[in-house]
Amino acid sequence: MEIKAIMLLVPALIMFCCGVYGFITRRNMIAILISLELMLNAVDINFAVFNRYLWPDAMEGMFFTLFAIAIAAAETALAIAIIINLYRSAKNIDVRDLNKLKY
Amino acid sequence: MFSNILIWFVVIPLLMLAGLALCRDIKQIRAVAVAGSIALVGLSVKLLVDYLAIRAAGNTDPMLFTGSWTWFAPLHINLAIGVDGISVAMILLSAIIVFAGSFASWTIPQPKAFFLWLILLSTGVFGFFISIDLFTMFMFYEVALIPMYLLIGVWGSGRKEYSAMKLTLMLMGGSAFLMLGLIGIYYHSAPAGQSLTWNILEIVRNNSISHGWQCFLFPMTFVGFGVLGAMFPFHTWSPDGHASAPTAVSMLHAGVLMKLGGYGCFRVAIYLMPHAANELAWIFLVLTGISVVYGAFSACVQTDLKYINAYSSVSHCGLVLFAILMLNTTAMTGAIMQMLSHGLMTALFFALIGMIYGRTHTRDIRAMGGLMKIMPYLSVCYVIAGMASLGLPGLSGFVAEMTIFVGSFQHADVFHRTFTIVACCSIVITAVYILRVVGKLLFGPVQDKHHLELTDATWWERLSTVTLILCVAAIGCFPNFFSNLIRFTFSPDIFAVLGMN
Amino acid sequence: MDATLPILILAIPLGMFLVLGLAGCKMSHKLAGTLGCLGMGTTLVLAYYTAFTYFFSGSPEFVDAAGNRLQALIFNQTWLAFTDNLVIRLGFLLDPISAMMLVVITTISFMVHLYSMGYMRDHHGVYEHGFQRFYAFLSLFSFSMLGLVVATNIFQMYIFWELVGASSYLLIGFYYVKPSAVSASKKAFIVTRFADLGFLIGILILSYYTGTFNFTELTSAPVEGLAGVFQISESTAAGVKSVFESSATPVFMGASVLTWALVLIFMGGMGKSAMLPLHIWLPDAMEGPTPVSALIHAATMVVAGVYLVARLFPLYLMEVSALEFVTWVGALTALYAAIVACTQIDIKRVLAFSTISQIAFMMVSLGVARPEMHEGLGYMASMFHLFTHAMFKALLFLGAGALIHAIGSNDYTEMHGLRKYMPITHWTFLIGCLAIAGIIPFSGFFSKDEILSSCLGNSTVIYVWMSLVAGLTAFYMFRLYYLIFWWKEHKVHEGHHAPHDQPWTMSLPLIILAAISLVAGFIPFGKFVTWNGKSYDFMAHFDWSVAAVSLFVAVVAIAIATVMYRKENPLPEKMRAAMPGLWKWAHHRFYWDELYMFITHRIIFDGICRPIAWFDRHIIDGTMDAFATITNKASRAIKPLQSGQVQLYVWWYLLGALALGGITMLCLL
Amino acid sequence: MKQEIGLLVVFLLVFLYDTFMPQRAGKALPVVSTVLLLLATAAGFCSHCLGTATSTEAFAGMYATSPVVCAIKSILNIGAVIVLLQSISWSGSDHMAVRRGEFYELLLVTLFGMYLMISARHFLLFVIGLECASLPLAAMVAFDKRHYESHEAAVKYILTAVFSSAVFMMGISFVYGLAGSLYFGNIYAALSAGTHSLMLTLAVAFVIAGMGFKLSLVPFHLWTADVYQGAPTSVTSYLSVISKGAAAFSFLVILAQVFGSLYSDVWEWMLYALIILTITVGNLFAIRQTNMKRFLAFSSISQAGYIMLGIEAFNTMGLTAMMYYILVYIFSNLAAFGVIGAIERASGKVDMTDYRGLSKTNPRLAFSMMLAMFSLAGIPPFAGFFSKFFIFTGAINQGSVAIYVLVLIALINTIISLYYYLLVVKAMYISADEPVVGTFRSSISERLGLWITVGGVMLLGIASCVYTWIFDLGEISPLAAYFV
Repeated sequence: MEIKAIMLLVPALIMFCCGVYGFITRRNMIAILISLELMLNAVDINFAVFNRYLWPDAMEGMFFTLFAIAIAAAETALAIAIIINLYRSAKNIDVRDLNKLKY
Repeated sequence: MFSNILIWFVVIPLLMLAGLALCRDIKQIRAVAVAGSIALVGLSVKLLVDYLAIRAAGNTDPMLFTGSWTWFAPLHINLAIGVDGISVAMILLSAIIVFAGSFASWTIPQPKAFFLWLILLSTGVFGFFISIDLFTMFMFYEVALIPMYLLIGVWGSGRKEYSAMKLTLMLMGGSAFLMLGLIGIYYHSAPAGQSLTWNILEIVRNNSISHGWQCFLFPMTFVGFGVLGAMFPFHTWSPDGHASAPTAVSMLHAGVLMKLGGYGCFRVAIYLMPHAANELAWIFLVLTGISVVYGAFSACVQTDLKYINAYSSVSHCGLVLFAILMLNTTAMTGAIMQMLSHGLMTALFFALIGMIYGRTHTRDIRAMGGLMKIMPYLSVCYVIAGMASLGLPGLSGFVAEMTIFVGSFQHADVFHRTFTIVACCSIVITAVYILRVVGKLLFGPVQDKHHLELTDATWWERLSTVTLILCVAAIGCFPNFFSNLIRFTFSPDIFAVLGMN
Repeated sequence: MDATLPILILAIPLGMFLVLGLAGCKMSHKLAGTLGCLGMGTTLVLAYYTAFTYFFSGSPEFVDAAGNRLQALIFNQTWLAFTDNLVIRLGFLLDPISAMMLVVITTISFMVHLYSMGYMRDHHGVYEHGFQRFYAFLSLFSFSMLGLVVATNIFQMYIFWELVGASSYLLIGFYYVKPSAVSASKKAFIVTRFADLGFLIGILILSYYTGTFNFTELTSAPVEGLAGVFQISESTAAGVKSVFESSATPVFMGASVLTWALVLIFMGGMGKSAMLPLHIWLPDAMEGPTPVSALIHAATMVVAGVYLVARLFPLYLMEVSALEFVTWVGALTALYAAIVACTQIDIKRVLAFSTISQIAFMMVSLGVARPEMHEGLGYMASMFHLFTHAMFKALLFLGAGALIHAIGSNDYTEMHGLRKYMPITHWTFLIGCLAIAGIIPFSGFFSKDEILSSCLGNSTVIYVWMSLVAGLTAFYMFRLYYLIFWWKEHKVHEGHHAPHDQPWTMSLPLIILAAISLVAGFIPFGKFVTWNGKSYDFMAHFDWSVAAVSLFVAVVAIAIATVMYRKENPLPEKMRAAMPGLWKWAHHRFYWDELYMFITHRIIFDGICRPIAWFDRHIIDGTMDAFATITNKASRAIKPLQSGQVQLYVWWYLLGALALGGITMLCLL
Repeated sequence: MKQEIGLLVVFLLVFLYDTFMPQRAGKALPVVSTVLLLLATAAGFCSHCLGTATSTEAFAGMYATSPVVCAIKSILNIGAVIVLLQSISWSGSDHMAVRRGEFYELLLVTLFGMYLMISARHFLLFVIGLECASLPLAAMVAFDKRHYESHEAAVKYILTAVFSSAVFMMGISFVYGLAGSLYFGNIYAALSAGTHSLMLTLAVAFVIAGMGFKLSLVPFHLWTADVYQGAPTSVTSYLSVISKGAAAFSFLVILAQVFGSLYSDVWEWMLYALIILTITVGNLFAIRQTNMKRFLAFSSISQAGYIMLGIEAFNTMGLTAMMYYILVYIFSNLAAFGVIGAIERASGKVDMTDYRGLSKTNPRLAFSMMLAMFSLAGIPPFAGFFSKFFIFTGAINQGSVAIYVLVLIALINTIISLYYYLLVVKAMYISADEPVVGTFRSSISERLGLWITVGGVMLLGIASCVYTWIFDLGEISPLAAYFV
């Protein structure tokens, strides 16, 4: 069976949506970080697929994916650090308790 | 640049600002304020004399003393200045009121800051009157507005915070429309392919604002300036603002600042967009016609002296705009005369109210009475101001109103006639509320025994009021001088576009 | 004629006003009074000289070869130019009526100046507070009134018209501590202001169509060869009428525009001359010092309305309907005021209503005057009556002033039987009463008789009507006379001085005026004052039958008054009881004041002003405040957007991005 | 390229100084870094004056610079120097001792990221710049370890920022799929040739959302207020002016260079809606705020809406007006933050109610604050008036009726904004209550910073040479070739 671009793009989109859904519904910040990772990876898949199927002449998409992965890692590391900091200060990583700053 | 006399009208206030900043005690502050305002009066008299001399020599340019210095070259913004008879009259008026105002605030608390803002305000006013570049005009216009907020907020009385905010926001609301209108004018100021300009004279010369755009931009600018001119229904800042403002600020505001509105309506809205003015005048005639009687009727039942005067200003300033919209030489001359007259007599009124308030600590006419016996000087001045306001011949109100009525009556159609007659009715209503106040406040038995110990005017108060009364009487007794000064402006080519006289 | 003297006639009173007004408080009372009298005396001399020159010099600028009196513009200075044609000028127009008025005004004014020297101080000789101010105002009034009568154009007249109104306001309110005086002065000013609105609109209409304010261009034609000299000309007036008729809208609401203009101008006259229904201010104006009432509210200012109509008489002739309006307003007012005068108890009010009634006579007289009938006798009669009335009414008022000064009250019930105590006042007052009642040979007889003659020539109804009013006049004047000087013996209260005649400064004017009232009837007025300047002998138009009838009516009325009031008796009470309704209405002046009170307070103040003020505060200002409130409300309403929940933030973010894309997509589709 | 190198040199010097100098010398680090950055800024200006700021390319066209770009970077530099100057006292305090260096290093890195964003002509470089500019900021927001708010703000920032960059990159992936390249120029060419598919619309929306996040355009702004409030004041001021300014320029670059051909069809109307929303919602929220930092956050949101007017106009005049606006905005906002920072440091108060009677106790600070407020509100003769006037003039230059309506809405919003700016003035000058903050003397660096910003506020408008200089720069390159 030939694998068409759409067969990869739709799962990527679903993944992205799952990420969004996770971000919006999960309360634990770590879970939220995982959701974010899902979204970023969906983007990576997109790039790879577009490069492979639509524009195979150059490798721009692939390179972009590589960089995106690196950036995602940096983001996660930073986010984890901040969350840990928060945990030290508030003893809690429930995102819905982050409501001191509002209105 | 400094050889042009007009520049000095901005430079002197700026020097005063610098001088004030260096002052240490109240004596120095007074000295600076008095010296500066005398210099301004002297300068404006010199301007008047020079202007008349040049005109007498047969110069028929629309503007004299013109000068233009590039400022923001990419946007064609210049510091363009020039005056005609109207501006000269307005400058003279402003100088006199600044002078009187300085004396009226002789004993103000925190004098340094007060005078700083006051002079900044007058910088804006003078700058506005000498500008013929729309951008600088607008800039000075706003410079004149914002000090009001602090002047009222800090030195005011009563609900000063509310009033100051309301006044500022409503006036700025007007200037929001104005800004759009001015930018719109700029983009239609020259035929396609030529470089755009903000200069009023060039815009008139180019005459390139199409009819459709005029009909859009005219209401924008007219309403924008009209708010400051207390046009119904955008006048409600005026009663509250005046009621809360300190004496000199009320004087300057009613005496000069509100004139910016009328002047702008004429100089920008009508001068640049005569076709639209002709077509849309009726809308604003209805509004201003209403405000003439409406303000007067409202004044009849007020009990706060300043409210009475503020509503009276609504009525009188309504007459200014009303006359401007009549679009003929006589009525417009009357409008400018009315501006002069209203400026002087309202300043006088507010000065007196401030002085009375400073003594009795109330402005409620029900709580006062028989002041004529207690402070005869102030009371007599009040009667004179009242008589000027209700249009007694020999004082300024009469000549202005009559010029307006005669001019307005030159329109033969029923619409204009009706509104002219409605406006005429204001002379009766004005008499009602003026005499009501005079009767309650000055005549009759003394209401409050404590008032018996009050003193009459001090020398600086006398100086302030006498100056204004003399000017009111000068206009009232020799109107033709002022009328000719103003009228020349209208004769050449403004109405040529409309085929009017 | 050289312009110096006429200018001085105006300048001296004005100068006096300024001097006394500005420096008065620094002067002694006596000096101020003396200055005022001197100033007015000089003016009097100058005015007499001017009038004398006008009438008797025979100079070609004043009278032409045929003996017609001309109008001379002594000077005419531009004051304010509205347009090239519409120019307000301040000038000096000398013609029969203005010369006559100069005499009247300066005479009465001087008498009043003199009289006030005595009147404005109490029995101990202490001057009243504000004595200097009083003289300043008197000078201002004299200036204004003189300026009014010599006006060369209708706008100059309007200017001085306003000025006399203002000086009248100031003088009525002279006792400013008294609330009644304050409200009376206010009322006087506002009512006349309202009338002036009509005047102003009338001027605007007239000037719009004719393109001029000048009387000389409206009513007269220039005399050839003499600059500034004019002759009353019917053809000029006819030209004015044709201008109106050829305009785009010659008719407005059923009447010609010219009629409208004239009626509106007459409205100004109605206000100043206290014609029904704008008469209500005059009785109240008696709150002012009595000399003021004599000068302003009897002799000079209140006849300004008559003078105005006389001034524009040629134009009124063009529109007979306007003249008829004048006639009927006058007739109604005359009767009304006469009836009311019969029931008042304040002597000054009786005199005030009598003044209204007499001015109404003048109005009627003008209204019935027609050139084709007795050569326009009514016009001359009106001016004649104006002259004589000024004298005898001033006399009566000054007499009343003397009484009031002596008794300290306006109420005749506190007087009674004063004839023995105050003989000079008594005799001069009697002369005044006889004059106004129209008894031969006193001046009122002649002038009133001519009015009645011209009424008869016009319409019998008016004639009968006015004769009745003349009878009433005699009745109420003698009622007043008897009640003051007779009725019963005067009771001198313990501890009070017996009333006595006043010092010479007060008596002298009484005597002089009484003398004039005695002889003024013999002045051949037709020689001097006629509507078109053609002099005639009025005896030629004198109708002995009319004279006999009017004399009869007057005598009968006096007789009735004598029977009723000479001695204390119950007859007046019976009369009153016989017609309680009429008496009550008349006593309350037919409730005009209450009606006006209702209109001004209930309708204008409560019905218009207050709602407008409320509307302004709550609706207009409320709208402006509502913008602020709405903004605040909106601000609070969207507060939950910033909930502090990151997940919701992201939700909004996503929604925003999708909506942005989605809506654009839809638009592109 | 020179500016980037210069910045890197500064970064390295600071880094080395921080690493190898003894603890005592660490005290001088703030001054050292400020001076170094000042030198770099001066060098940038010198290159302008000498005419060496030319158009160059690097990395196979992924990077490009031009005089206009150099000018923009210089403008950002000036702002950054002032921020550093104002932060000297704060970072000099003891609790900062161990982390002082990190603050400056992070800040310089974000500035470098912004340079890349502005100069990028390829999405890869752009994303690197974007992340470079936003991730360290999260660390900076969390800098105030003693305060819980700082952590909360940082969490909110990092989570939303990552989410936003995910959406942004999703948008880029769509664009890549459609155009086949990540070079701006190539994408432009591909897009103007083809028809506008629905996917493209969504891609544009996602890209705008991503940039809107940086610029805090409504509805992508929700993080702004919380982060501004929670972050240390110096970071807030940096976020509100430099970060925003850089985002605005790079946004313009993307819209012009990538989606330029879609202007009238697609993003003109998106931006139109966003501007109205941004200005209005920002204003509406600002009315109710009492915390000064939060208040200025909403104020800066609505200011961003005005900045967008320059992009919406999409012409040379709009560009120059925008540059000028941002310059003035930097000065005005930093003046305000300078006062807030000084007062916070001296008394720990950041609430508007604490500013009551400030004019009596600290008249100069109050005066500076008032001028800043007036300038932000657009009151002449302060610079804000000119920048506002010019941005409206630039917008209307576009000429359509819709833009008139937009400007009118913006103008009406200026009234609301005037209201809340005046509230601050009212608190300081009019309130009759007893002053809360006592008289104190602010440090030299704070005063210097205020002198500079207040001077700028007063002179930038009246001295027309500034605007003229910017305009002349803009004139160099016609619209289609911005920044090339």
